[in-house]
Amino acid sequence: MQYLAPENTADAVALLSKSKGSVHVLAGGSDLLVRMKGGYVEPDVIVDIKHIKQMNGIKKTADGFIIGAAVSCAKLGEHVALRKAWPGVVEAANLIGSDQIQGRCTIVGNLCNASPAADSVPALIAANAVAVVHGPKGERDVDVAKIGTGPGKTSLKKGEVVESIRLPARSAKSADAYLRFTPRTEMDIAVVSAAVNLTLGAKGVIKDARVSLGAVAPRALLVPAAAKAIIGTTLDDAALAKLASACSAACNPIDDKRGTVAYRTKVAAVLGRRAAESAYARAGGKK
Amino acid sequence: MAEVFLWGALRPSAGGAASVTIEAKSIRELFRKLEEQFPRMQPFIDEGISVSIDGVIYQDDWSQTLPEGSEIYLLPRIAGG
Amino acid sequence: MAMLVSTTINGDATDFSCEADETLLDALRNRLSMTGVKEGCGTGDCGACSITLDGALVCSCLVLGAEAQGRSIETVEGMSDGEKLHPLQQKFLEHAALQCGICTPGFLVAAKVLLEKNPNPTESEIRYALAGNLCRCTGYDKIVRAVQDAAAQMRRA
Amino acid sequence: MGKETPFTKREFKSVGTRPVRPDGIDKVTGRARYGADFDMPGQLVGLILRSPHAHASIKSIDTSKAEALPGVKSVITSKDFKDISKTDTELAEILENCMARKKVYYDGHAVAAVAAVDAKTARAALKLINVEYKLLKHVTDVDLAVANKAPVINRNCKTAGVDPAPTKASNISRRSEFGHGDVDKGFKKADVIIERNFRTEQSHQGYIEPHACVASVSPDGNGELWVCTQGHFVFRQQCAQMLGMDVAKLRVTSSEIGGGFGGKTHIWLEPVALALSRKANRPVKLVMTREEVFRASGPTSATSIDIKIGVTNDGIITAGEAELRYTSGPWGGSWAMLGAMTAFACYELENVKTVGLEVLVNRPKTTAYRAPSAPMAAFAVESMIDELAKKIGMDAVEMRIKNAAKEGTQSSYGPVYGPIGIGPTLEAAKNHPHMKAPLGENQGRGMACGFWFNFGGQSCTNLNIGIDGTATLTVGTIDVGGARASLSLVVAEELGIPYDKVKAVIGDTGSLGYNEMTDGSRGTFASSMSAIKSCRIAIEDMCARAAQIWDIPVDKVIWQDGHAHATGKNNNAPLSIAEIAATAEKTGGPIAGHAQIVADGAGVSFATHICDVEVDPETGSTRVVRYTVIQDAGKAVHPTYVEGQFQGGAAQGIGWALNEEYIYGEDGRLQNPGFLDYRIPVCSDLPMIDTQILEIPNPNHPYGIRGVGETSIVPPLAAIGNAVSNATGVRMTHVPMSPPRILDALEKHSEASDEEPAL
Repeated sequence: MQYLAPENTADAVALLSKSKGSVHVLAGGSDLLVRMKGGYVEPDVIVDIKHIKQMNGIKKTADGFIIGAAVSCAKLGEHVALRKAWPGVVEAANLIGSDQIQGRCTIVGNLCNASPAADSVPALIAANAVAVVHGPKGERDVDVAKIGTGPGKTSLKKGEVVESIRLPARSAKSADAYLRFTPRTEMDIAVVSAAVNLTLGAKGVIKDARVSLGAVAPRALLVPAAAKAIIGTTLDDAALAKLASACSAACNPIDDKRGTVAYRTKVAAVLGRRAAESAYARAGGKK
Repeated sequence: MAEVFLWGALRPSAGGAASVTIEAKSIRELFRKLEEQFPRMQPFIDEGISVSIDGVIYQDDWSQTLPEGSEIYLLPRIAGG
Repeated sequence: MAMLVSTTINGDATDFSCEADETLLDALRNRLSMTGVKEGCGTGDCGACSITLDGALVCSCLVLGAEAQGRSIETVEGMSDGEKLHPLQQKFLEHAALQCGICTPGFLVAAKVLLEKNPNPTESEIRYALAGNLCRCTGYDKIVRAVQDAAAQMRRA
Repeated sequence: MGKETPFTKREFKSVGTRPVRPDGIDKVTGRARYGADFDMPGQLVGLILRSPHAHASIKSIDTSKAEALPGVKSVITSKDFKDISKTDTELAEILENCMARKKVYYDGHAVAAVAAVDAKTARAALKLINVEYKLLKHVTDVDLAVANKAPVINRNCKTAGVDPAPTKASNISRRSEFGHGDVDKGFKKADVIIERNFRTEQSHQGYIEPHACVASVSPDGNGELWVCTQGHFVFRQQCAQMLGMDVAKLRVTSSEIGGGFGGKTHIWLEPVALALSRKANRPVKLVMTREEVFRASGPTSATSIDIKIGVTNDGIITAGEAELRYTSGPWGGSWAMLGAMTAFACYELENVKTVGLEVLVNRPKTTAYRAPSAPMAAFAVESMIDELAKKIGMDAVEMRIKNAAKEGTQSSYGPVYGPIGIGPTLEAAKNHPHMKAPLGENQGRGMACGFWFNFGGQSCTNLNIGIDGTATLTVGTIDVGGARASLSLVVAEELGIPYDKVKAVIGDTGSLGYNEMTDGSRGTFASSMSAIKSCRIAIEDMCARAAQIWDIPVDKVIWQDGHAHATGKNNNAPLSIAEIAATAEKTGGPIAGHAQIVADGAGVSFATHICDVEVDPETGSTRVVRYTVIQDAGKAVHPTYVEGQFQGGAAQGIGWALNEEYIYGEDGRLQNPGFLDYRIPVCSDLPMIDTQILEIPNPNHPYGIRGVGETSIVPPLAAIGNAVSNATGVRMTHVPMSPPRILDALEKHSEASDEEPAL
């Protein structure tokens, strides 16, 4: 196996495009090294992106935030402005694994690992985040919802790498929230998860909303019907009930060691409702 | 003479009796006589039988004496974690 | 293909060679005989192999040896200052915060990072900060108390 | 032994204090050497090939390609072990589990092994071994395994304990029955009878250190084994017999042990390492991965328990009856029997009958896990007691106190109890502030009792007095969690010297006679008994040395406060151990005390636990918010480590009660062999665990010591079940009480309440 650590995105793309055999991008390694340990992958080439400058920072711009692909989730948690603007995205990122894992793992890694239960993905989808993808044919922007296509599968092509994630700018009355259900308090994989991102208009009426669910389908879902249920409301009980049933209706889960179809379908409604309440309160809405 | 109580699985080898009366002064003598009188008990003794004398369980020490009038219970050998 | 990696470990310049796909945990244990770094799972789920890498708390089983090039590593072996134990080490002993002791190095490294960031953590903060370190013997009670006591002592110092 | 050194009431100076453990600094600095922390020069890396199938016959194994790979030094299969099934069935089963012979019995069963110059080569070699399997029908569920159409796992298995002996093979390997009185008559006297089925899933000891060993065998039949074990003497004896080696020629050194809880009482890989080493004529290191630990070492039984209890309206239990089915893996054990013995042991019952059925399944071989089999039985019984108390409108603690066994009670497993602690732990629970603390919304409080036997067994210790009067105690029982501290305290007490003048070491198998394993809560109980005897032998010798020094008859010398005193009318100043030791050369040579005993009379142990839980009614998630353990320790030698045992056992029980379980797929393969999905409690899952130590002396130990290690895992399953029931109104009958199971039960309950008024 070869370990390569390029210093800019172009070199990374070149290495990824030209290398033969099983080629893997290494960011935090918290998924890749586990798969290597289990013998599920045997890379011929590993391209470590942590030495690439463009991938290593969090930038606040007029359009929002640009988060480099190699930035650890711990660093997201330490970024005060990001935490203030996108509390849901940050709390999702900070739920991945332990403090030890946090020191390594990245949201781009979480996205590209394409697990249906990935914590940060529903939050990023609800946030309307965009992945900046570099490849042999240049740069393109991709909705995060379109990166994962199924368990372990992405839409990225040979030679492509995500350089950063762009989060939009926030109005004062916007907030997001992410909740997951796990049997343990920490160190666990989401059995089901929900992210809600919303913006309030006058009198606490929800002007805009996005709702996303994790671990209830082959990939994280955007649930427009759930968003529709609360837009134009002040998150009254009827709206919450509608959102909850829209969440359950959107579920297409499997029975596995972590949960059952029935359980996931039921709890998706509960988490959708609770996440909406949390985001609403964060945005300044009063009930 | 001592009345020796048997746990359930041992009873068939003594013809179904819940207890047997044996003249024995020690655990060793008890086992020897049990084997003589009830040959079908031998596999159990080989596998390991604990002897409770007045509520104190002896797993290994066959030299223990059986005081006159004491309560004697045979139990399967116990394992632990 | 073996690689030569130059690092600083517990303050000492240290070179080691390792395979490209070898974890830092394996390199520390097998190449440098630093067996204070324990392997409980090899998949980042138990924290027994916790170290710091340029100050960040990580599981060394989820780091490639090659990634340590030019970086600074700290392990339990570097915690005491000569004869003087780190307050956490001392309090773990006094509170009997270890039974079998296999998880102890990882707990000590993680707790040290916690107290550097947060010198006065609540019980709940300690519990969440140490959630990546599994202990099967103690039920965590005495570990949490030892960390609280060490934190108090370090605040006084 | 008890009769030689009977219990005497005394004031203790060292015993009961809380010094720092002697092996502590090594463990907080990373210096302590565990199983995988040891290397031998020229050692090879061993790896094991394991079956991906739950049940299959092995048609052929072709190892030729692996053998031909450069760097591979030995490859073994079952052919490299003699078939000992005709001479020693039990040992043959242990060996067959280490290396499958004709069939694989579970996902993870070892079929071949390699030793190579490095891990990479060994991994490559495993891939070159070609095993041809013929798949067989499998069964992993305990109740399906005893059903009519279940595939028979082992054609040689005929149910033992049934008269007349059956002729047909079955998956029930043993039937064990206990009890007294007449349960039918007893039930007739009952005002309320409840009958239920309880199930518990298979859990694992979950020690953080995987199994590891380094073996070195020479062509002349000498060998060395460095191994992480709860019992190196047992391992030596069994490994030597399996390999056809002389026991004396195999020297086993125990490493520090990173947790065992019963899982390291059993041999899983050591014979493989020895055989690889013998074939290669080089040392071989074999370390399990975490996945291998889960797939192929020591889980506990999954169970299904049918239970029926009757009570009068004033709370007297008139009869208790249970059939307890315990899985045992592919071979029989004695796990169901222990469940049947312990189930009702807390109570005084006129009529009781328990039947234990050992059930073979295509799962890894079951081994002991801390008070093996007792927690599942207690889950059923203690849940039922709470439910019955509720039904007759009696307080659950009061009802237990009313029925608690006491000195003179005939136990449910037969013998009459001596002085025991169940009553006092219940009284302590009743008066504990925890019992009166207010509860919040969605919270409930539960309590439960637990029993465990404890045992002692063969023990051997050497005490050597140094020239400066310090003492070295060599013991043959492994220190799994502070035994060197407690034994040093005992020696300090007995010799009358300070704790820090005692060094306790674990001897290798060449240095001492046979010792049983550290199991059955026997470590401190048995080793201390032997250590006390060693001390007393040395003291007798030191009195004789003093007599020589003073030139007076030995019967004029007495021992007091760590000194020899001359009695009568002479002016000899007392001699300290150091003074006597300083002239040992001139009075007969080194001063030592060697003792070998069978430590019987361990004294049974009881505990009562109280816990508060909070259940999220929308997700079924349960959090333990407060927990209290009350247990009888006989005499707590090092109270901090006794508390640690109480807390650790409770935490394991909490994990089992709520989240830990082996999950099998339809294909019979284990789906969660890792710490991510086999969810042992993490630090943030638990509250502080309060403890209260009771000291009801064990009359069979000179200091009154009882075992303390195991009992604490017995009550939690039921205590949590009862707390969940009190929080939600739903009776949980299936452990773990995972969120989906609780949510499901809550929904069924609310559907039922919609139809008819609740009870």
